Amino acid sequence: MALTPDELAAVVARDIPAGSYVNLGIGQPTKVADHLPEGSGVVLHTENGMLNMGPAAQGDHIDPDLTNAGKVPVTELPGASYFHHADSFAMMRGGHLDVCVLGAFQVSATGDLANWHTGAPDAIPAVGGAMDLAIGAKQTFVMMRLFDKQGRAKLVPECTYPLTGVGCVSRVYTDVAVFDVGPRGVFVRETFGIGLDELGTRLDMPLTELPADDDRRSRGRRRTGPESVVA
Amino acid sequence: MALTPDELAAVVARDIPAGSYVNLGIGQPTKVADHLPEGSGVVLHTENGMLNMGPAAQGDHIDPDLTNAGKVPVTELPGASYFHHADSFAMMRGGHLDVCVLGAFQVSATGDLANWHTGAPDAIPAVGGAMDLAIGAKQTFVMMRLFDKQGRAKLVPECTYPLTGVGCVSRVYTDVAVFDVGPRGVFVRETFGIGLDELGTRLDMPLTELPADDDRRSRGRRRTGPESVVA
Amino acid sequence: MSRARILDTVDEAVSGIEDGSTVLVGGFGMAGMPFDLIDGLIRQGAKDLTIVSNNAGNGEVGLAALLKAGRVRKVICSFPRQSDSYVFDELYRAGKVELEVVPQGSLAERLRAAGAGIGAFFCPTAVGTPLAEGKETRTIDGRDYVLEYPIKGDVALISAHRADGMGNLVYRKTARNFGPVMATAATTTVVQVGELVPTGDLDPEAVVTPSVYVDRIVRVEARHYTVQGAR
Amino acid sequence: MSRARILDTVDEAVSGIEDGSTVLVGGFGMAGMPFDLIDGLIRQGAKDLTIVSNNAGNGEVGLAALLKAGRVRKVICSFPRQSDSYVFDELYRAGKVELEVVPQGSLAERLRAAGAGIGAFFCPTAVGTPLAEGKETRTIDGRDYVLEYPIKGDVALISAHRADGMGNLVYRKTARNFGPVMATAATTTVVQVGELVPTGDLDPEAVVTPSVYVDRIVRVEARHYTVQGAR
Repeated sequence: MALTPDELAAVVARDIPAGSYVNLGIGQPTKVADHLPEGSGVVLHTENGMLNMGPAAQGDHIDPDLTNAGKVPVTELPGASYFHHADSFAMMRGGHLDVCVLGAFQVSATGDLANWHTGAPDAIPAVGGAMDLAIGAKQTFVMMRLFDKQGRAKLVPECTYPLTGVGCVSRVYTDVAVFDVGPRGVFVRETFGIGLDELGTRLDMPLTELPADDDRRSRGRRRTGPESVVA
Repeated sequence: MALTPDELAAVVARDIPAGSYVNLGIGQPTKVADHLPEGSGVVLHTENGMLNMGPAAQGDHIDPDLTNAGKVPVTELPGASYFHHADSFAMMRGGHLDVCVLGAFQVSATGDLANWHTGAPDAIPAVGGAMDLAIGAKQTFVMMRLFDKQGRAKLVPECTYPLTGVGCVSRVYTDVAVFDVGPRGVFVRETFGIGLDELGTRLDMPLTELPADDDRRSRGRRRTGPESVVA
Repeated sequence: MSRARILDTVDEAVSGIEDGSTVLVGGFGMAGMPFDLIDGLIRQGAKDLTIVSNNAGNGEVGLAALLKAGRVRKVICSFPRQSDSYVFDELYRAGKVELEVVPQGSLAERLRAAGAGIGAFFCPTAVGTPLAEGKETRTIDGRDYVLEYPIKGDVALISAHRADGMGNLVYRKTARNFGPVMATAATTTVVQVGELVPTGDLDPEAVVTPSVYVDRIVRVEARHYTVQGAR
Repeated sequence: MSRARILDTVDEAVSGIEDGSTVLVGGFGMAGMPFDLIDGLIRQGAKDLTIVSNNAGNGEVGLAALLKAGRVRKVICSFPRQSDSYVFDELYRAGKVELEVVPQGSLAERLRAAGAGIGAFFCPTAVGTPLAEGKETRTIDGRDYVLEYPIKGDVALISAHRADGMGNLVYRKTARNFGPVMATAATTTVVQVGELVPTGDLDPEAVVTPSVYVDRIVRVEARHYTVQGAR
């Protein structure tokens, strides 16, 4: 069975090593926070100037001076810190965050990301922090449905939408499969209710199944941070 | 009569506009602080990370964590702030300080500064913050004796010592005269016990006396800061 | 750059802003937006402005009101398109306002560079994307970069939590965002604060914007808004 | 980069530093010098080190002791020559240690660039001086700049005033100096602190080094020295 968005968020959360510093993009990726295990010690970064952000604020706890990157009121956890925008993006661009989880319109087999612009001629261009986030963290994960409403694959040999970053994505979490992408090609880490053959047919690219003992199962391409807690 | 070092410091202090942000170099320039008038509102920057530095610390007030750029224990005035080294030199390099007062081995007619290295082959090179300070402030003042112990002029057509900065000095305060230097040549602002003719003879360069009503008497070449309080 | 002046009214604080100025406007969405200064700028009447800010206004307050008043020639921002940015959207689609989209981190770093005296910098963000088109690129140590130039302002309008009598500033939570870098990047920095405290009452270790960067201060009553929908 | 670990002993804190490492050492003269970590490094035995620090040691403690122990191949600093830097002076004159002199502000900015993911930057400091020889230069908007590259460390050894359980740091007065930028510029940042407080006890608005930059922490008893004579 294909995963629901919540189930997918849980799969991503499972793969985030304990103690990681993580930026969760706007939209779907925000859900990952709800599935991080108690005591995981994962520290959330919001690029508008904060580390150790807590859950969304409710009721009387809403403070207009404390929001996340989506301008949603949030809370502060003990051990939080605030910093200005240049320092916040220096933290990101300098490679100090372990994982960034982003949504995507398309990801290419080599890890190119397209998630800021559909290229529609009447769209008002708006990039926000997407390009900084795409290339900044030690690992960039993408969370998306594998096929769009028309059934077209969003994991593609080459992106047709304008790029957000080149070769920046290391792993793609989708409702039907998890992939490692990069210069060596596309590896299937796990599937949800779909066979490798069917996947291969529907995706226009060569796929390799990762053997169960492959160290890529637990370590990402650019990981240099804390050890993974997943087997 | 030629000025004593203290008298010279008083002349420099007189020319620093009220409310200025000022960096005083190590050695002679440090004395300028003692001659700033009460209530001048001049704020001293020390490049090791502080604004509104107070006088040298004495006795029980000595704190090893609070020193000036010469590593001398100093004090903190109300309204002080601390910042790290990159921020401190950004403040300097970005042109936010009004005046920097430095010592010199040589200054050229066009405002080149040599104050970090005599070029002696056995000298251990050491620049500290000299090059950053030379080019950073809105105005760089030099304080020095006009002639060295051998009687050679230190205000020269062209520096023979290795440079600290190019065209960075706007005014030179010496024991016998005050000069404006720069692309338009050398102007004599005032003299102390020496005639313009004798100055002209001893300095190997053309000199122009600044007329009393010349606006360069109160405004420096690069001044864009607070209005001068000197007539 | 000069000694900060504390003014009684918003109108005094924004006086003298000239037509054609580049105005840096703090805030991330509504958090840290200097609403009172923008309202003052609308009354003041300067037109043909270039506005540098993270967003391009929400609803009909703040930047949106300035846009609606027809004073803005060009917007430089990272994310103009928000759920409630209809004022900008209409002007843009009607060809009545120019737009330069800059990745959020590059925007912050270009402002910092302006304040820190950096002439240009090689930045990894946006490499290989449409936002790098026409920009100089270079490979350094095996990584690709684009050359980014400083963004300087004639005026910065920012909001801070608290100022002391000298102009030292502290902010509140994620309302800090662009304020500290914009304060360094403008010729004249104007700050609206919620509270004025006597000089000496701010902890020198916790000052975020040192007084040297602040030119004008005005105290205003707090006005807060929240917004949802986009970064 | 990873979750900070609080260690019981200095020897654990400096374990694993490899021969040939580049070690960033905080401090400006004696203020902020991590004496205990340097003593630990001497015991630990790593040799052939490149040391990046503002100075090159005072008397026979701290960096001077490390130099005296013969562990240093090269020093990158702004001001090696001080009234009591005789250990360095002798090694240098005997050709036993290499020296790269960097202007103090360029040193700080190159460290910041390493931490902020900047590939290189055009800096106005040192233009036209011997320290710019061989460096790429460029005129931007009528001003001359030299191109400066990041300085990355394998390890940073710094001293802070107080840490919380997550690794957030605050400093004390001008002992802050290079600590915050060095913490961002090294693969592994090791901090000695005078005090450990529970997570949540530091004011999030006043944290200077956010926890993401800190890898190892050890509490030590305060040792203070003062020095006079040079920047």
